Amino acid sequence: MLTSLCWNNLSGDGLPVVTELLRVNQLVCERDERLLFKGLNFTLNTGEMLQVTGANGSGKTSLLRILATLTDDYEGEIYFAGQAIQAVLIAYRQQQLYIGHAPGIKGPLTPIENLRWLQGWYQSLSLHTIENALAKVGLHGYEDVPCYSLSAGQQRRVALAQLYLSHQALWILDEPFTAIDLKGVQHLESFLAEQASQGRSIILTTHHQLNVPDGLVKKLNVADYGE
Amino acid sequence: MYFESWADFWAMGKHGLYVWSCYGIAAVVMIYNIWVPLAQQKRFKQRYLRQLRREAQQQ
Amino acid sequence: MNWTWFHKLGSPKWFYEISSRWLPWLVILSLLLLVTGVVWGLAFAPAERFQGNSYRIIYIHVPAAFLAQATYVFMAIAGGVGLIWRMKMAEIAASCCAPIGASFTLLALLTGAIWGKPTWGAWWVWDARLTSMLILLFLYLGFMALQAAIDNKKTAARASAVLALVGLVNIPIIKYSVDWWFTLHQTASIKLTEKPAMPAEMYYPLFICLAGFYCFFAVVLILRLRAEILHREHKTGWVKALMSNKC
Amino acid sequence: MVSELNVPALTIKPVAVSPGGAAWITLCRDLRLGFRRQAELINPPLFFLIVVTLFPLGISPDPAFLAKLAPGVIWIAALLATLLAMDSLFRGDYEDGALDLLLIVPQPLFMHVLAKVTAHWLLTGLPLLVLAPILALMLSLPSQAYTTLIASLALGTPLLSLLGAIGAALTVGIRRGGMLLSLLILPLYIPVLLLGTGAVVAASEGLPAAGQLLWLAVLLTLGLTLAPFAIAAGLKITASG
Repeated sequence: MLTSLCWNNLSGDGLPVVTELLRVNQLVCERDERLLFKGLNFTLNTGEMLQVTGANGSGKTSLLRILATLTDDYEGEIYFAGQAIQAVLIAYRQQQLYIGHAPGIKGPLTPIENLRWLQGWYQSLSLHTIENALAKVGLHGYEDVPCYSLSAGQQRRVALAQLYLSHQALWILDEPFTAIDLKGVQHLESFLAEQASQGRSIILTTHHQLNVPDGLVKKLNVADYGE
Repeated sequence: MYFESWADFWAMGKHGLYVWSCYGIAAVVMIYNIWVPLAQQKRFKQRYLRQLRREAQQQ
Repeated sequence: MNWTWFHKLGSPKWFYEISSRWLPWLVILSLLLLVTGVVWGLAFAPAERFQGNSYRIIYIHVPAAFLAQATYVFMAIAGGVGLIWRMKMAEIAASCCAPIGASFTLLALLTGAIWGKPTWGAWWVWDARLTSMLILLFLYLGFMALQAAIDNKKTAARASAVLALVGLVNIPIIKYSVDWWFTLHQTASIKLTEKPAMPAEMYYPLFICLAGFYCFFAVVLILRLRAEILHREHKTGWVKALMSNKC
Repeated sequence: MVSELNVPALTIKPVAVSPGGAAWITLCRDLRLGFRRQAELINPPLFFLIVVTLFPLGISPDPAFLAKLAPGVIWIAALLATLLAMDSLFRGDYEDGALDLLLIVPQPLFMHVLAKVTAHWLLTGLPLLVLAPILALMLSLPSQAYTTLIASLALGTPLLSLLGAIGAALTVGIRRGGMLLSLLILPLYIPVLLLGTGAVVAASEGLPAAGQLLWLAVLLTLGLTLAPFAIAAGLKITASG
């Protein structure tokens, strides 16, 4: 159901093969008459991690919201696999997973119900796959507990459990490590590195130093493109 | 002129109060509509001049 | 079809220059039309058989009512253009229209009510036209309230544009349902003085007043747009240049 | 198949659920969410009941007088109950970030918005329908008008929810947007109120009420087709604000 999408080289089974996933050039973003950044360019290939850094309020979240097509209040072009993003918006949205500051976890619902909704429009999930994804984020035994009785860290882990379920090619994670304990952070970092090596591209914002094989990570400081 | 005398004109045949109050309100609304943008522009110019003067002092 | 004039229309600088040339002529024209229309209507038009001289309020009430509705339609279209083509000028025009439209709706309401006293004997009568005018006033107030409630100027303009378009779709529905409701509950006293057929010499001043009101609207809108442009574009070079040589 | 950049190429598998399926998921989630918060479910019908009982106390318990008043009172109470419940439609999702996720799903937003409004109507509009005959009894509405009352509410309350959702989408980003929501949306409720009360008044006088009901059905279909676009536009504008 890839609408209006022609790829450069097709793999054996007719599925598109892509190396350069995302290209952004001359991106300009203004927030309430305050220029956040202008002339921002970067390209993101498959199997790469992009760490977006910058002081608070320098526009990191705005950049991620633009990349997640949450807002079209910007100038500049964004290309997904060589196509202008507006032309292939549906295909792009199928291939992106966005976890924002507020993870979108509903208190009264249990983790399973939350995940069934969060991943519901990408794929139909069997109970088993959800349960072992929750186990991987260390929430074994909390499957049927309503989320308002979980701690903030646990609620964020429920959102991060989507990473173990998702087939999307591009992950956009806004401060994924907040409220996660040290062991959880290391576990998540190794998982992200392993996924990146298998060809997934990840854009994330975090303040601490990622200990990941450095060949994988590209850094982008938003403040460099500011006023 | 439809009315014989000025007095007749003001009285408007016992409807004078209604007619003139309407025209009075109309005049007030029109003048208000003209006055607001002009006042806005004047206020903005003063603010801009002060800003200019402040910048001039800083240099 | 080259769209250059359309995009030129969108640039505030171009609009400011053009308006400073056209404004004086427009002011003279609207003054001329208004004075002739009012004087003709008040002093020279014949009195009406049933209502006597109180019908002369029509020369204010009807143009104000027409203008109120026309301004809402203009506002919704300007908002729509601003929303779809992201044109800054259209957004500014829509936000400047609202107060003008609201003031004319209020004028139409007040003059309608005052006119009702001698003809229907009560200050406020739930007449179909007056009721629709009252609802139009609520639509304007809703538009302005939404515009004021959202801090980010761009979002405020786009959100209120959506509201104006929704309101535009609803105006005919409101008008017909109020008319239908009014004919259902029509009291005897109002039926008697349905719109009287007006002889020609009463119509001429009405058209002149109407034209005068439209020109007046154009003048006031341009004045507001100029003030708003200077306010929003004060960072740009041309405003700075304009300001420094003006004072 | 590694390309010259020796970067592992990724085969992109198209993956998405059909719009109908996704809308069904949102509908089920909202219904489950609603039933989990039992306490909030009772508010609209309770408000509806209390407002209607105020009128006989405030004006006069005389049945003949109340019968004339009943259609208007019931309809205005239903309108206010829907308006009060409207603020919770998007606010919960807006605060915990679920609204942002809803805006970037591959399926058209039209379906999700329709699913959310339907779920909200089932939770707040339907109870008013169930409660209306009891209140008609209290206000001594003539018995031949009951079916028309139910029919007019059945057609009217979804329309009220759709129109209210437009206001909710526009004001969800504003902190105390509840009061502003009613100012924006009440003018749009007036035709629905006129037609609804008109139908019930005609029925209670024994006149045929089919005309008003058909007009309500016309407005409902208009609402069902056009309102979700306005709601989706409002949500997108709020998110990009």
